[in-house]
Amino acid sequence: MTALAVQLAPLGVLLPLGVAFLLLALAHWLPPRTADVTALIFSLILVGLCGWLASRALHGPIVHWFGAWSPAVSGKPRVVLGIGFSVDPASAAVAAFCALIFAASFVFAWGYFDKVHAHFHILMLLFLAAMIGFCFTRDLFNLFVWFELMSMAAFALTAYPLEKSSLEGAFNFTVTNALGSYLMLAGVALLYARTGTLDFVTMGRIIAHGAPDPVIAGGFCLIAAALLTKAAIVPFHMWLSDAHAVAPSPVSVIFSGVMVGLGLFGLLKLIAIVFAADAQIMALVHIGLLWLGIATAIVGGLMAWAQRHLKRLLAFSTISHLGIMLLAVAAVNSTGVKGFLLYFVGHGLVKGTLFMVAGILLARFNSIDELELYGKGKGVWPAGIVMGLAGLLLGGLPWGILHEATDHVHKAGHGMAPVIAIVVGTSLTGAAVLRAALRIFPGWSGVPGIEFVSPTEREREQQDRPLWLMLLPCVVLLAIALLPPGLVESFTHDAATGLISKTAEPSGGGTIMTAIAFALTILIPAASLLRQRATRRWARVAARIETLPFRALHRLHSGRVTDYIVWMMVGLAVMASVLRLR
Amino acid sequence: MSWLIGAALVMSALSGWLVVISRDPKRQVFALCANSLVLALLFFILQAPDVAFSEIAVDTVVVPLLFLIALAAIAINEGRR
Amino acid sequence: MSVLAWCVVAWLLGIGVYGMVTSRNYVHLIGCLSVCQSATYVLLLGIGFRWGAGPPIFYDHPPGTPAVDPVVQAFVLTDIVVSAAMTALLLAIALQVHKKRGTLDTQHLRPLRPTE
Amino acid sequence: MTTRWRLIVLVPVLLVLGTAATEIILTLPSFGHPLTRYGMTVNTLAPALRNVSNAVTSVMYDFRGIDTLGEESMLICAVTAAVMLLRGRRGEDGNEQAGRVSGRAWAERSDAMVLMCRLFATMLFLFGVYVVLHGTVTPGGGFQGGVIAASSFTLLYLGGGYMVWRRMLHSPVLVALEGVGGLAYVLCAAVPLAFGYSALQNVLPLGNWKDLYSGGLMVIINIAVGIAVIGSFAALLLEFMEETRVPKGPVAEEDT
Repeated sequence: MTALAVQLAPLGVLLPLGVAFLLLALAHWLPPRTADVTALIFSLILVGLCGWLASRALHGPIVHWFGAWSPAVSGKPRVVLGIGFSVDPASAAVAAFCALIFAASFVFAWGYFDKVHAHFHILMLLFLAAMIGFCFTRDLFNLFVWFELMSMAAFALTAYPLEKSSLEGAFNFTVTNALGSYLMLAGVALLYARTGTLDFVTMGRIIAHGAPDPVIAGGFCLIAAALLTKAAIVPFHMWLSDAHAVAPSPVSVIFSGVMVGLGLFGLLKLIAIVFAADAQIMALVHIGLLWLGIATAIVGGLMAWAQRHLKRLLAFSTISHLGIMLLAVAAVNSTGVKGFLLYFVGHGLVKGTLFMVAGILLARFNSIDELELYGKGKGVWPAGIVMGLAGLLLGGLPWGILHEATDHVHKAGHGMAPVIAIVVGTSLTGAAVLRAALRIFPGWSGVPGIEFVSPTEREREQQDRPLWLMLLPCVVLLAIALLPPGLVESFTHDAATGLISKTAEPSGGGTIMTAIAFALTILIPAASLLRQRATRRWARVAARIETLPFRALHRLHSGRVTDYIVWMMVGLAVMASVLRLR
Repeated sequence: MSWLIGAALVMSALSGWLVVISRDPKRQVFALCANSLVLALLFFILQAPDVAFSEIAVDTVVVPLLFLIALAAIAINEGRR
Repeated sequence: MSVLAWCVVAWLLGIGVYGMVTSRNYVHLIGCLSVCQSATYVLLLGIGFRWGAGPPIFYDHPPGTPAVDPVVQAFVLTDIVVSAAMTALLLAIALQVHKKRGTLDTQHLRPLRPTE
Repeated sequence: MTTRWRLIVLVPVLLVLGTAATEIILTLPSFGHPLTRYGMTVNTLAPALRNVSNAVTSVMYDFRGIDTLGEESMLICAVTAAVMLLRGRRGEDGNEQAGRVSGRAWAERSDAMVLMCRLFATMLFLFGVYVVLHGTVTPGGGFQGGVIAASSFTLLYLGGGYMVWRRMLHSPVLVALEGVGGLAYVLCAAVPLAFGYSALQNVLPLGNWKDLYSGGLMVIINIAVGIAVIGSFAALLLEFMEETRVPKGPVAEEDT
């Protein structure tokens, strides 16, 4: 059986690539709907394949050497001639989850993209292949190649609607991420210059035996900068709110559901396999990445609360939750990994659902603006229930995968500041989604606060799609998110310890904190929806003071790509200084 | 040999600077061309004929051509507005 | 001499970033991005270079003669194609932006906000 | 932020990064004395293992073949994207009329010019094919040769003008070339799997040293890449050129 698994591992990449190229070759002559059906079938096949590989890999990682260039061929120690795919349970599970979200997105996008010859499906399949390759590979340059392919497909899909904002959003996305990937390439080059190898495991061994070295630290910083750019961590995060807000909804599902989280997963794998033995880099991870995560969780939460454009709101909530995931990564212990894996899945499911609801609203009412949609959602109340439930889950409803994940992140343990950041992030994002849901569906109101002045625009999406077809994938994803997490307990445990064996010191856990976060999730929108117009003098002053930090944040998120590049450099300098000051 | 490499490196640094300070895109295209020619030369000197070959084919011919076409299309759009 | 190559790499990266940050035109910005990219070419080839070695192509000289690192050259080849593809994509986006907005000024182009 | 503010933030940041870079520069292996064991091993082993004289090609298409598959996918992805973006609502057909920049002179082409362009286009195309085919022996290969061959088409445009160009290049065919090239590469990777070998494992006879057929599977992959690159760059040029055309009649209303 293991031999079969080794033989099938490369198919995770070859299958979607082959299908994409076949569709491309025949694009001009294909009957309509063929691409839809093919893409859906093959993404489901990949769910099965990767899931099966995950179960096989529990007995030990499945390693496939391309071209049979296993390390033994070179006849020298520490020289690996070829590229290997190394499938551990965590990677395979993440890959399977990516394929699942793609399948859901294909169902949701049914009939969305009629106009052009299967271009959407070709790009999506290339995207999926890149993600699976990114999860499986054990070669640093190969990781860069899949990372870059992933970016390229993402850039194109963002610009797909060819509207003003989507083009500018795609431009910002492309420039920032392209710069990030050049930094990553420079980092790969530095590591190769020092270690003379690209294989993760061999490189990890060489680094473990070497002395602290600025070249290796610099290489790590550059690679981390690229992965953090993809994962939208403050201050590399600016592009995300532009890109996710303007991409077509089925694409936003992929972006927020899996793509950004994959950046962190790649970082986690690199830290665990390659850099775990380097003391200065681990210090950077424990201090620098931890504080970046805290900042991200809080900034994302505040910005999410201050939005009226629903997809932009969801984009900022994604940023906030990525900050929480980064906290799990920065803990570098098996509890943290467990928390990260569960969070990746739980958040992906919930956020995928929410973007689909946003897509339904967009398709039905030609608008995505919370204030414009006020009370219009009554006709599609099932979507309202889904959205409300998803908002509660996001805000820490004590049930389901996401709650279990948050609990693990708390347990991974690292003091008070991260705990507060988690509470602020979850409660504000959950509250923002609930506020929007309550305004749009039952039509509750309250004077709009800071969200009134946030950027927005009219949008359009393909309309004549049946409601049930769009609701089906939402409901399925939400149902999976509500499954009791005990089902995958032993699997996640094995998968996490497969990456990092060190466990966290037992700590109190976050039951009280999750309760507080959930209470805030309910209370904040309630307070906001009961708000009256500020007439008294002191009330007006208070309202102005309340909006001040939000206005400052709005100004920082200016939408100009030139500013974004400055902030990326600031982030890089912060990492360099943390390394220096340690 | 050593001075040749040094000269090529300095030239590539200068031509990169030239690309950046040519604020007018029409001039910048030519700076880009010059930059990639210098780079191709550097690659030849660094014993990388394969790379120099593709640098010449891609970055001195095709990419500037794409830039020029894009600029032409932009100029035509301007005229039609 | 031994640090000149690395200094050029840092210079190209820095100057590219400076150019992008001060750019007022999308097309100019794309050009600056490719300067950043060229820094990675020089870095990679510099890493693989070896004094007194020939090219890793054993046509004129027999296998076994000292040659520079072929792996980094393969990387740079990949890189060049990637950058060309990226440039084409960015130019296509810039063209469409100009069609829709009528300007390419980085200061005025902000998604989801009306043109100033 | 305005440019001034950006620079105020950027300058200290670049100073910090500059000091970090200095530290890295001073500790990097000195220029010309690489520590890259991997590349050196490839140089000593590749000629014997693969019977090809171009070690770079053997790295690209054999040792690190899956990288190159990813790279080719990236190229195809970007070209598909650019084609999709540029076409927009225009569709597959071209516009009728050449766009003009006002105030620019326009000259008729002479017959000699047309003839020379056609001759040179043919020669350049053949040269591209030559470079592709000799990829395993001398500098060059699928990527370089493919780009050269694709750029020969622009000479057709220069000589014959738009109508000739449109008649000779059909975008569905070019896109199909891309797809077929990519598919051939994927099959090269997948077919050995079916027979119990590793993906991309070179099971064909290795051929003769310095021969056009040397390196086994590499030769096929090289040609597949060449086909895909010709298709993609030609498609790219075609769609970009189309941008300089305008629809006939009054100015179309763009929704601004």
